[in-house]
Amino acid sequence: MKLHPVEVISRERYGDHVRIQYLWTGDPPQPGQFVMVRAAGHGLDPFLSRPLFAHDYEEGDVASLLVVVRGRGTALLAEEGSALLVSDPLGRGFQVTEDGPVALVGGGVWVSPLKLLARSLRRRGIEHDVYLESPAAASGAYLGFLKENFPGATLIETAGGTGSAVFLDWVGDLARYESIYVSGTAETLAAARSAAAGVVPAQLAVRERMACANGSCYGCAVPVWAGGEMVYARACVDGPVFEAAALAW
Amino acid sequence: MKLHPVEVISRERYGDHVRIQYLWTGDPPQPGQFVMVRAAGHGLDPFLSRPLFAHDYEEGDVASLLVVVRGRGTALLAEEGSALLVSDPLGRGFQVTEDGPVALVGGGVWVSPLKLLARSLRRRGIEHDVYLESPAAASGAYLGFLKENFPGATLIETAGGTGSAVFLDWVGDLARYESIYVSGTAETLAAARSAAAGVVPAQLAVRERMACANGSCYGCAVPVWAGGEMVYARACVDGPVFEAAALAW
Amino acid sequence: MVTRTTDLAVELCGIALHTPLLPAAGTASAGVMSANADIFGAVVSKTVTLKARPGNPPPRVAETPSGMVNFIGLQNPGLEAFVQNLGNFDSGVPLIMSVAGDTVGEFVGLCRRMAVEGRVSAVEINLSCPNVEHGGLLFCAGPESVAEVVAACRDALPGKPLFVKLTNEGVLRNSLAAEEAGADALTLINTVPALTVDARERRVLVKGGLSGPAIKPVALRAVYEVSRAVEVPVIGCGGVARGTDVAEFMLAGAAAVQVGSGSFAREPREILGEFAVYLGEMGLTARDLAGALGEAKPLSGW
Amino acid sequence: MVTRTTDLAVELCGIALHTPLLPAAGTASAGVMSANADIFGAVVSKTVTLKARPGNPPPRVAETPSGMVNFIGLQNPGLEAFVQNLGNFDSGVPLIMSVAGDTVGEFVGLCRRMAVEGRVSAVEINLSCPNVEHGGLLFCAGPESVAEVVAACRDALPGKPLFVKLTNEGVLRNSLAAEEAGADALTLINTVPALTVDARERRVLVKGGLSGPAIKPVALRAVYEVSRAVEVPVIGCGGVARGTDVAEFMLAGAAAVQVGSGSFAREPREILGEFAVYLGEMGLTARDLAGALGEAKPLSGW
Ligand SMILES: Cc1cc2nc3c(=O)[nH]c(=O)nc-3n(C[C@H](O)[C@H](O)[C@H](O)COP(=O)(O)OP(=O)(O)OC[C@H]3O[C@@H](n4cnc5c(N)ncnc54)[C@H](O)[C@@H]3O)c2cc1C
Ligand SMILES: Cc1cc2nc3c(=O)[nH]c(=O)nc-3n(C[C@H](O)[C@H](O)[C@H](O)COP(=O)(O)OP(=O)(O)OC[C@H]3O[C@@H](n4cnc5c(N)ncnc54)[C@H](O)[C@@H]3O)c2cc1C
Ligand SMILES: Cc1cc2nc3c(=O)[nH]c(=O)nc-3n(C[C@H](O)[C@H](O)[C@H](O)COP(=O)(O)O)c2cc1C
Ligand SMILES: Cc1cc2nc3c(=O)[nH]c(=O)nc-3n(C[C@H](O)[C@H](O)[C@H](O)COP(=O)(O)O)c2cc1C
Ligand code: FES
Ligand code: FES
Repeated sequence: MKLHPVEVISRERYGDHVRIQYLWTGDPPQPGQFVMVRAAGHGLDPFLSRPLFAHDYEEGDVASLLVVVRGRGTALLAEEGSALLVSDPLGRGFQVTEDGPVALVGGGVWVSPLKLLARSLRRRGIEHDVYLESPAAASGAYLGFLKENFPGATLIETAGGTGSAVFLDWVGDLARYESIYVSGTAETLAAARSAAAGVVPAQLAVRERMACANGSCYGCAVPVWAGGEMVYARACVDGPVFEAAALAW
Repeated sequence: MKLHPVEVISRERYGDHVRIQYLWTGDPPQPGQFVMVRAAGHGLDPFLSRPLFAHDYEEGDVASLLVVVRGRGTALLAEEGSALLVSDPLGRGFQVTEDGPVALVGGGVWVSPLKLLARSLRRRGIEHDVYLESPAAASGAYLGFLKENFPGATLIETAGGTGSAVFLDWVGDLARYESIYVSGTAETLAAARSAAAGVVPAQLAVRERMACANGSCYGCAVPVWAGGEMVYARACVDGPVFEAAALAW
Repeated sequence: MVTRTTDLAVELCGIALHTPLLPAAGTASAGVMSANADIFGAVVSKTVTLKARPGNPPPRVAETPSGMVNFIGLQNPGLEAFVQNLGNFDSGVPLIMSVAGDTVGEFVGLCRRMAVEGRVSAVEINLSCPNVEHGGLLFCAGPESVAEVVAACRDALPGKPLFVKLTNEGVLRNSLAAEEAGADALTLINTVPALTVDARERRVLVKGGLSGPAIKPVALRAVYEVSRAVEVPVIGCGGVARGTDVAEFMLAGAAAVQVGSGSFAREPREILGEFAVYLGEMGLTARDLAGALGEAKPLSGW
Repeated sequence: MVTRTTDLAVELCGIALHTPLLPAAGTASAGVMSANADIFGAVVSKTVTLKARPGNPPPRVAETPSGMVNFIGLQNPGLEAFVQNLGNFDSGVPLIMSVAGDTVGEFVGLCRRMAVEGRVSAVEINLSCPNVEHGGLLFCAGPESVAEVVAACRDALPGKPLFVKLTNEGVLRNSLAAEEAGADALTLINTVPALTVDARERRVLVKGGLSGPAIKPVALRAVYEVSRAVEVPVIGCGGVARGTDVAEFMLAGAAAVQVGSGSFAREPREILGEFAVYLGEMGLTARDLAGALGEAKPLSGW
């Protein structure tokens, strides 16, 4: 996998979340695509690069990522002053219809790709509502971040740290939307998928552990329906965004 | 092995050599002792710490190391801004007689421990001559370093990058010394050992690859004579300085 | 582009390779291999089986210290679907087909098909898979089953070299058995059985095969021991991630070298570039490395 | 000092261990073990042989990606010299003696001697050494030779637990054979045969055994498979370098855990401290980890 050394412009902390901005003059990322990232100067430890959604991409060639530190890999990426190596944008992102209104539903660090998606919808004049999970335990800094970055979004308080089906109730009748775009916790993905079934086309940004990120290794398997049969698609090239109806969960 | 985070005061480059100075308030290193060092923030890659001779130790708790970059381990240590973890001084160094004159013979990065040895001899008023190899290919910066750090030393030009027996010829009749202390290339160690045999007591600072550096692993084997039999001593606790006559080379 | 001032060419069972670097089976897609045909001496397909295989349920990969564990389960579309897309491999360098079966008969069927496929220069049989006729023991579980499948494949593949890919367990006696049964080259080694555990989640992460730099010393040992015991060429595989790794394998006795997981962390192009720089600095060609390995010596010169 | 608010105590063959962490044989000197008696549940001696062994010529160690290769050659002063200095091990925690021989008879002699040595709580037989009566094949080369030596040792060591230390090659069948022959516990795993090469010097660096984090997934797999197949406790060993590694081994099925090369890179004290913090955060005791391993699950929640 070809990685490019990039110039990191800023690292801003919002509670547990870190927004990393870097200069990017390569192919512009599409909403729902991801990049492979590693910290420079650490040789091959950790061994694998880390997948992160393209969070935003602005005029002036500023790309951003939104990261939650989980283990050593993300800790090194978030570390102040650490130089980054970043791939081209990868994978198949959200396939956006020309018709609105649509809903964007997200939670946790997985709201990340919805920012770029909202920007793209705005640019194309497609009406959209944004619903974001606001966990009771979330820091004020993170909530501030959500409000600033998703102006007009409905923040829905959920108990516990992770998403819940209750969250979807708040979104209300999904039939009023042409499409919904979901990137949230495992619970939210599952709940959105069942709520949307037969009601509205839904696209889900899913995650699976990756190694090559270029379709070579078949490591990032996601079960999907193909001609009535369950087969494993690859999150890195066939996704990470999948039609909810296609997922064989 | 217990390692202490230390404050690095300076890294100065002299050609291929780097002098690293750090604050040290623990046990003062004895001439010929070494420390285990690793770069902080790199987890367990490289896996093992690197042994380096105590180069100098001054009033004001400033310890120094002299390093030649060979591979990744030394490159990380020499890297500007890299934080270091350093062990206590380890091993058995030079055993200094009370009588002079003595000779210090060295070459390459292995001159390192001779600086602290010369300081100690000076402090104790023991007369000593210093002979250092000055390879034809050495940079001016390194030669300047040698002249500044070993004032009054005789620099002996040798062809090729490494020591040679010719070097020892220049030192002349070893019988005029009470003792000689050698830390140089493999060739210099071997040549000094044979030149000194039966003429003058010689102590050699030897190297062997190390893992534990505390006598546990028996990795750093050095063949020595013990009661007429060849046995393997451990460079890390029985050395790194050995009587030349004891070495079973 | 790797500079061609350094001579990288080697020969493997009569196949001219413009570099000694190959992709390891199952670690490079046809697209990735085509894009790298200028740096790979040959390309190696993912392991293909007679019938399509769905592969294992996720998670299939997990990181480990200097390596990774995979549990892919030979996901592939099956022989016929694969052969229909052989055009994907028209990249200008030889194609080595990796195949595997559940029975000796399946291996034979695959080899027969490859024998008549003009695009295929050699076949690599992957013996790290269960032999359903023998209670699910791996084909490479012992020298007898290795000999049986190799001899049958050798017959079924007239006129083309047969490479036999083995795991580390029992590698020396299995290699001898494979050579005796007609193998033209040995590919060493496949992944090492391993397990990863997530302590916080208190779960198995992945139970599968370990690859990457972590296993390089194990693979080097296998190549070293086997290349000294057999006449046929050995293809080194396991942990290659830097140019000097390629040199280490060739010094240890490999005629060519495969890169697998290392290409996930780095670009094979960079690895081959480093290897060329190494050769340039040493004033050597790739061929010079064969048998140029000296004995260990202590550091302080005795 | 590790905080004692967390319950770290475990039990191994009737021996109470105040922590589950032990040093791996041959990786901690008596001095280092005494200085760490407050954090080691028991101490394990370097492998002792009947007669003194000089060890192998240097170089004996080389670094590898996330690991190291050693070629020490069991350098030790021999049984009698060792026994005279048993006082070095009076550190207040049980002493497990590691022994090895060239013949079954030597193993038996060593066990007999240990049976009467009050300071010794258990014996760990190191079967990764050549059996000179069988053409130099390792004792752990196959289940028959494992069974033979284990049964003989079991007889020779009345009243004390016998731990059997095995390598990864053939670990499952060898473990079953050892248990059948009377082993009270299994220590898994010893180093993995490996080779390091210095490409610039074009030399072998060290041909020996691989240890360190690189082999952790291999050791975890061995512990996992074997602990599910035997009744006796398994002692995990291989690549421990962090507190969560101890937890991973215990989750995989280990009753106690040894740290070897990891203690060269870090302090065992730090490792046990991290393990205690982990347990505290998880609200668990060391004993709770046994059998608490769940199955793998995909990331996106299906
Ligand atoms: C397509 C894709 C897009 C992603 N986008 C983002 C993003 O925009 N922002 C972000 O913060 N993270 C994102 N992730 C997750 C991110 O890649 C992981 O958090 C990261 O790899 C963990 O690395 P680590 O070394 O910090 O943690 P590790 O030490 O590897 O693991 C620490 C913990 O995190 C869990 N974990 C490991 N990998 C993942 C993973 N892929 N997803 C979820 N949990 C994981 C482990 O189970 C473990 O419990 C994305 C993952 C994928 C596959
Ligand atoms: C007691 C002792 C004291 C030492 N003092 C110093 C010192 O004061 N200054 C200094 O610069 N170096 C010193 N060394 C050597 C230093 O430890 C090595 O250069 C270093 O470990 C190499 O690490 P690396 O990762 O840079 O190289 P690696 O990538 O490990 O190896 C690169 C090259 O260096 C060679 N090499 C590896 N280890 C050593 C070694 N121990 N000695 C010599 N060559 C080696 C290898 O064979 C290889 O060709 C000392 C070694 C010992 C044992
Ligand atoms: C994701 C992945 C998939 C693999 N698939 C195959 C395969 O289909 N056939 C095969 O013979 N080996 C397969 N292997 C093993 C590799 O070809 C190689 O033998 C092993 O990974 C060691 O090399 P490495 O350390 O360079 O990865 C696979 C390895 C990985 C990591
Ligand atoms: C330097 C060194 C010396 C060793 N000596 C012995 C020994 O004497 N007896 C033994 O059974 N194992 C010995 N081993 C193997 C270790 O006890 C352990 O099984 C192996 O190193 C794996 O554990 P680790 O990865 O924690 O080091 C030695 C290992 C090393 C690194
Ligand atoms: S990560 Fe390799 S196929 Fe997707
Ligand atoms: S380095 Fe371990 S005994 Fe010297």
